[in-house]
Amino acid sequence: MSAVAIADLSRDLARLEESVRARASELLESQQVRMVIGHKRAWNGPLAVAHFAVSPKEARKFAAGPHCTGGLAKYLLEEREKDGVVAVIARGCDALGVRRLLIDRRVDAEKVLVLGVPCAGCLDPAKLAEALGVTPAELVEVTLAAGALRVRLAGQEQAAAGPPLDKVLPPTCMACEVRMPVEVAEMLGGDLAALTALAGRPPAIDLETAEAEVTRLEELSADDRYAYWAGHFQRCLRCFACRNACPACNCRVCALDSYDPKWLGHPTEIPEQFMFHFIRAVDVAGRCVACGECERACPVGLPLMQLNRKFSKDIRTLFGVDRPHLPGEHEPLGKFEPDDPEEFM
Amino acid sequence: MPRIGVFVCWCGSNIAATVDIGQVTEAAAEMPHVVCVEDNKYTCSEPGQASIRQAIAQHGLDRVVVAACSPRMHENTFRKTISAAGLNPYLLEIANIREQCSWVHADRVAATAKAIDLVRMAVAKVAQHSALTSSTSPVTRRAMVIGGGIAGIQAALDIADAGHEVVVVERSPTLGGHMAQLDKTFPTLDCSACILTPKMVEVVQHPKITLYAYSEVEKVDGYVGSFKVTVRRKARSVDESKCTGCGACWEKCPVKVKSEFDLGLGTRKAIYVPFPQAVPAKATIDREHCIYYLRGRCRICERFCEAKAIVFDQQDEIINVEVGAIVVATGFQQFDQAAYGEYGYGEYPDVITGLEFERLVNASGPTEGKIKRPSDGKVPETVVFIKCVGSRDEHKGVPYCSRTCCMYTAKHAILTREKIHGSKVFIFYMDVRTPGKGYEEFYRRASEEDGARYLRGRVSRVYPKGGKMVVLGEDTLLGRKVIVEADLVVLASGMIAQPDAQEMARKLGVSYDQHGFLTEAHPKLRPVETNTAGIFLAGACQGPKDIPDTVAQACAAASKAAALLNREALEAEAMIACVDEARCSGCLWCEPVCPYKAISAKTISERVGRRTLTRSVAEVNPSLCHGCGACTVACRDSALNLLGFTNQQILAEVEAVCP
Amino acid sequence: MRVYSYYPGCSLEGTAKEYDYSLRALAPLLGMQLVEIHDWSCCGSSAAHATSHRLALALAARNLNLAADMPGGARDILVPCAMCYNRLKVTSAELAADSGLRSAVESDLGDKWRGAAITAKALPEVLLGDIGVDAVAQAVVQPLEGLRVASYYGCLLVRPPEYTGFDDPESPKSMDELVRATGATPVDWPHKVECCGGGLSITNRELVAGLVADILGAARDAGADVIVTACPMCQANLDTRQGLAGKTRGTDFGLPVLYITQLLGLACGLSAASLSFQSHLVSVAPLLEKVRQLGRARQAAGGEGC
Amino acid sequence: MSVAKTKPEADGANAAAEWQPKIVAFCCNWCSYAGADLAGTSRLQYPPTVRIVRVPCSGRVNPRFLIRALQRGADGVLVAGCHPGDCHYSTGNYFARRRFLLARRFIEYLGLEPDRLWVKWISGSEGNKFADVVREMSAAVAKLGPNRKVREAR
Amino acid sequence: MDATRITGASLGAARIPSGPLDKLAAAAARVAGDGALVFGPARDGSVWGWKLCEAADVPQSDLWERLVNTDVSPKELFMPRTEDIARWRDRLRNLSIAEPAAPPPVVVLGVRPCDAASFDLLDEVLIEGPFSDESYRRRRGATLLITWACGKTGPACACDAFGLAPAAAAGDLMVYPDGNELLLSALTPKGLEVLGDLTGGSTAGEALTGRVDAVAAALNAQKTAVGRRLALDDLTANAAGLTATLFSSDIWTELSPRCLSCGTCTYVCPTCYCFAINDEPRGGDGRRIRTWDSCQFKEFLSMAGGHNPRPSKVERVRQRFMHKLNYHPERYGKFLCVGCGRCIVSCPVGLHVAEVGEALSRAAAAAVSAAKGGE
Repeated sequence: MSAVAIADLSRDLARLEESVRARASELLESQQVRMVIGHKRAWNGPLAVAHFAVSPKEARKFAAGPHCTGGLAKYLLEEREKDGVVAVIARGCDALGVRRLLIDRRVDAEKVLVLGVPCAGCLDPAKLAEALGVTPAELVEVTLAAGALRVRLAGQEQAAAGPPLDKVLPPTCMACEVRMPVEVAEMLGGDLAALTALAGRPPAIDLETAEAEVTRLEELSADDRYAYWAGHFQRCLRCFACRNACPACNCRVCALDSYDPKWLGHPTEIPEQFMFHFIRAVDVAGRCVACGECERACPVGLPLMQLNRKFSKDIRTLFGVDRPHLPGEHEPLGKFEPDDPEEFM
Repeated sequence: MPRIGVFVCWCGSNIAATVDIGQVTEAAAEMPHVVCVEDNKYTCSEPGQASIRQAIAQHGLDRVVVAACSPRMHENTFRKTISAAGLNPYLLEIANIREQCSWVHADRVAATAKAIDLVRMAVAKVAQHSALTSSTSPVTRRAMVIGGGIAGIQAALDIADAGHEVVVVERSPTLGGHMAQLDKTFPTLDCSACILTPKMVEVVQHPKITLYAYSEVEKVDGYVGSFKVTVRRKARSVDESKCTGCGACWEKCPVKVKSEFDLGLGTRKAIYVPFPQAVPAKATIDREHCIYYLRGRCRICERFCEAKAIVFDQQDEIINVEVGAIVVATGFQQFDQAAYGEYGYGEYPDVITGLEFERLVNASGPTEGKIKRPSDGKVPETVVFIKCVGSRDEHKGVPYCSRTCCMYTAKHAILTREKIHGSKVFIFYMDVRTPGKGYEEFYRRASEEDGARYLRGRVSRVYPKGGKMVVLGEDTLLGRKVIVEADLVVLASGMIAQPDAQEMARKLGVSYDQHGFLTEAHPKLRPVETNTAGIFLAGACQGPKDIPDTVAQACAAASKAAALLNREALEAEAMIACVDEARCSGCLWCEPVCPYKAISAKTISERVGRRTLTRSVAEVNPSLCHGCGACTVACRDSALNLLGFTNQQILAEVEAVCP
Repeated sequence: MRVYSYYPGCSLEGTAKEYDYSLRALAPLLGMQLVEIHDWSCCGSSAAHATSHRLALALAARNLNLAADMPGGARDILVPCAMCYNRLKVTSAELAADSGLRSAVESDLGDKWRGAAITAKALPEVLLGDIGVDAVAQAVVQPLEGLRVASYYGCLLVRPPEYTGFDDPESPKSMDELVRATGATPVDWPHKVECCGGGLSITNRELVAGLVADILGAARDAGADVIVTACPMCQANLDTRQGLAGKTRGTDFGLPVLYITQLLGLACGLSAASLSFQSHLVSVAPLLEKVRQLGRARQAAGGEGC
Repeated sequence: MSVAKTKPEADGANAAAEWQPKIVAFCCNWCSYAGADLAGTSRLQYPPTVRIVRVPCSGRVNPRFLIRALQRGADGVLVAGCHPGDCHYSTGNYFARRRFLLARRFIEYLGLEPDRLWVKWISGSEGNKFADVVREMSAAVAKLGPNRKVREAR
Repeated sequence: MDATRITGASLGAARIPSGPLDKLAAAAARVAGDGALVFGPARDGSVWGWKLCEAADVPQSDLWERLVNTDVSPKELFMPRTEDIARWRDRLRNLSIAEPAAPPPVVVLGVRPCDAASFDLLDEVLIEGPFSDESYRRRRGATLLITWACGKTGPACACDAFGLAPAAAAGDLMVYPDGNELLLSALTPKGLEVLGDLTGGSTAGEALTGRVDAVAAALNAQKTAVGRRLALDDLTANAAGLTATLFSSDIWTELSPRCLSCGTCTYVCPTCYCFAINDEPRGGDGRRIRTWDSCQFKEFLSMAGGHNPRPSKVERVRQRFMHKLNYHPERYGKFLCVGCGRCIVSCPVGLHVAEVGEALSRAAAAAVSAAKGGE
């Protein structure tokens, strides 16, 4: 990416933000939609939070850019019982999340308007903090300006140049294949040359690289692998943030909450923690949209995407379905082939 | 709280010799909810059953565990027993301590321990049982036959003769199918049309049969006993009720079109009947070629139709038919010879298929029965037949044998030798397969009496040279290369599934194999049924078949359908899937895993707060569900459960394995 | 401009230099840019695949890996040689299908297999599928109308069909279409995919002479002025053994055997020198003369000169 | 029955010698359960390690049952169904195959021993095969030793 | 708010060098009682939590210079995520019930003042209130709490907004960083015992307690980043009588939509104490256990029959913050929040006590001025 393109990029992000606000205002003003879901700047810290605008005035708060982390699709689940159309400002992962809800028939297609936005990736505050040698909490403000990120830290008055955005993206964004969202009703910012050029580039890492950690774990001894997962699982608080953030976890009654049958016992000891994470991962297998929300939401840093990726890797190698979450592919567990492999049968 | 009685069987010494019955009864007495434990020498004997009935009354039992032989042996016996004592028959569980314990273990201690575990599992499961009942549904006493070839004709006649109404749907303008195109039939060499056309006429004259020709099945809803079929009656542009089939129209029609019936070797008109004996003998306008439809002028046929039957603006008509059973007899199509580039079919006019040969040799065919080669009309002196073209060839996607080609090639050889004096016939073959009454004799007649030269080997290439077709082949028995300069080359084409067979299968909800042939429910024991109750298979839609086999299968399918239609009502399974609507997310992930199309979406209303909302949930049709339970695993929310094998029951059993 | 990674293979540096030269000369005219794979090595055909399955796979895999690492990104490889094409296709397919084989080959290479995304393409495949017959026809400046051309595919270019798949293995048409694009007439003849005996050209000359004579005879019977091919082995064999073949049949076939690129080059106005006709054993001169005459005749008749 | 007999309390030589694995087998009613019955009627002997849970079809077996069995103290889980193509319900075993292909790889990934899960196609006529599978699986699971990784403490 | 929440009266003081703390840990363990377990901050994966320290791996004092606070609060040392209430065995119709053994004594080395204060809040509810939680009481009674005053505040810290301060005195023994040395100040007799054990009986005199006060005052003068922005005065000053107004405020419908209904805030929070009791039967046997629960879970108040008094996020989010910022203060005179900032850091959607507190405080001010205007 040349320097010129980056200068354009920061300008493009500003324009994108403006067009998001304008389009949202227009839709709300004309009452074509009841609500627009997007991001706005958070009360504190560098990131944005979800924002639910029901009036043109509130639409002025919308933000766009690499600080807009946090999935939006799942919120539609709570709007499903209300009348009227809800618009979502959707990055690629949000659009796939909406698609997941539509395929799972959890949301009416007529009641959703997906407004796609090109995405350059959403920063991972932990990575950024590590790159700067601080803790994530010390990040106060991050913008994408000419050249690279600009970061203001706690206790500083002025923002300073930070690392390039590419270096502080979470792995899901690195491997993202939908920086230009798919299956959207309309694109906002589709005319922004620098941004769309960046979003249109192939993923920074290919599938195999994205799965490098899975491969590494596969190569450990069984006991080391057990120690790895047991070590993580014992930390699990059972807060269910992973489930609640996940667009594929959209059941009316979650198996994890069910008393009858009681799939998951209440003890938080290791055997039940394995059951918890087994059920969660198996139930999203083949349905995961690779947004990484589960991992992002986890307050105790469980590497949950390594469970999801294991399934996507195996589904690819066993059943030849590369990207079950993308349009045009089949859902691998609602079907079979008579000549599926029989490794141990 | 459940009140469970446990009845441990000695089975004489069959169980008692290896399992310590006393220890088992002692242990059972400690199990949760068990209020009564008894043991019997032979629980299945009348005294044994009586003791169960007594105990139910005496202890107020509401659930029963019998620890004895396999449930596959006596589950029904004991269901009747407890039913006689007033319990729902499904409040029973069998602990299999004979086949799966006493008979397979010698160590008394270990076998006793295992028997106790098995009883504990049964007790834990039966505690979760609930009373089950099965539903019944009425039967619409009418059948539909899809396809009007010989299979469909035979099935329709048989069902109608059994006294039931039949609706026949045929997509071409006439009955007859492939059999109508054939000349003679093996091994008797009787004329195909002579034995077929009377049956075609019988169909339209039968008071119980309604024929919808030039019609297609659009959609199939419903289930066994109560199918709702949507049929599209395509517009013929001719009023069937008025057309007399006099032929004035097609005599005057100025447009000549290649005849599909003659496989392009002859012609027909734009208004036509496919062949003279077509049934129904009603004309059809081919709108793709009719000048009026193309250019808006002509209408000559209308002028000459005395019956005033021509209706140019006729529209397709959609009709709905309710039937209780469906016989699928949609037939086959010929293998596409273009897959064999080395034989040059389609490029060289004198390379033809077996079915084309049938038309050439047929007295009512384009050459009036004289074998003339298509390129120049010359009578061929040397004819080469190549067998297994589109059969037994994995590389072309057809690994199977088409079953008819050996015999019809022998027939072609005999006919060639009969009709062309002094002709030479060469037949390249891989094997000669003649499993049928009179078949081997027929083949021998071709090779020995009629002098057809059978050469064992494949042909590698066919190419033209100086007015001849050079056939390069091999005689593997002599280990020699063979070159034949032939006048005509006939490819014995295999049979493949209809191009839209999979679409038809999906409409019907039946399965199909990797070649597109519809699959029978069991290859040996249920050869004409499908996995969808009430849908039966006849003829080549299920796999390649000759006429005798097709007719036999059609009769079988008809008898199955008739047996079904003879019933007033159908009783459904009791152990079927059910939906907990409060839990169901309505995602319908269960739908694709159901082999019986038993699951569909339905809309329910519910009160939420002060509002009434509607949402969609899965619904199981009890008449279609067979109780396999695949849906329960696809259901992440556990909204689907399988009665008799609920999640709770299986979990309880698993829990009980390791106390 | 379509960019391809270019894998010439050893023949195109030796007996089939004219194939290489003519292809490189032709490529820009048809909108192709060829970027030669750096440090390419043997494809694993001939001795390798006859003696060691794994060695043959490893050799091909190495080249596919190199293609995957090309600066500017992984692209389809254009493989003019039918044998090389065959080896690379077979290797891609076998390594994709068998993870055990893949890890064996990886250990032989001491390197990960990265070639999964790379597609090797044969020349007719590229010209028809990517460039398009219309684009080829547009590049023709000197139509070869009146010339009768027998396309000879040989045994490897279109077989086995489960690996190659771009043309009918028994009755291929791709080169015929290219011939038609030049304005020449493709002849229908039976020997398009018959064996030329190339593998035994040195060890069993008599047998080969017979096979070559059959092929040449069939082409001549079909009225061909020239044979075109896309295989270095076929070209070399039909060219060098033509004399011997003629002797066994008591005739002089006099049928020049050109690479398809040479014929296309001729039609696209490339000079005879740049197409290296001088290295052929069967003289191409009469053919070139015929082309000139046809061109003059056409001009005289007021046909399109350019 | 004493609980201690089947419960691996210690690694002591005696306990180890006495310990036998416990295997929960989910057998489809139409093929594998019938196969197990045939093993019985044929009086084939196999180790008393297996406890059969009868299910209508291997497609009924939820992978969650596998973890539950291991939690509650099973040392191995066998899922047995009709051979591919022979399913009584035509397709259930194909779905089971997909599910358990993934499940086995997944438990292996979680660090459990994959050999604690076996999936076998056993027809109603394969009493011998049923007995063989139980023998082989008992030996294989015995070699792994007691399941400790996800077994709950009592 | 109560000034004693910040300045505790020192019963005695001592000075030890910075560096290894094994002697302090050992002394505390001895005072805590036989078999005492010492817990200290430890990194687990990418997260800081609490780990049992053997003598050899007691952290050094510089840890508290680097680490603002643990990501997971130390409350699980007193309220385990899973704890047995009883186990039962049903044999031959004889039911036997076993209650768990008494918990071992515990030393918590180096909790921050906010976390130490959280135990005082919990004690008021769980021990001093009308109902005494037996299990919690036993664990708290067997605990010795060593509190580490904050030399600097973190970006998410908000103790000063909630009436506390970076060196607010709480626990049994306070540790203040003082140059290259550590000042120890005993707040309870147990703390004094530790000092005695550590110094061989010589507790320091007036001079040292004076130094303690000076150092504490200096540390307490620090303002936190959040505290500078967040003034809850309107909430504290006008809280009484505003419950109904705040309950029906619009802020709940404005703030709650983004909530994921996960339990993160409640589970990282040192002052949230909701729990669930469940039976885990195994055949005839079983255990009755207590586990954490969260008022943010949809099912938290779900009743048999399907009724849910707090069916949507508006009610649940309101419940949590009203509890922290209004109901609890009304009853106990203190916020049920110590400003540790964990929810600020951990909430996946940035919905935390600072933002809500500010909004609520504004709502309170508006309500008050509206009432005044009405008069």
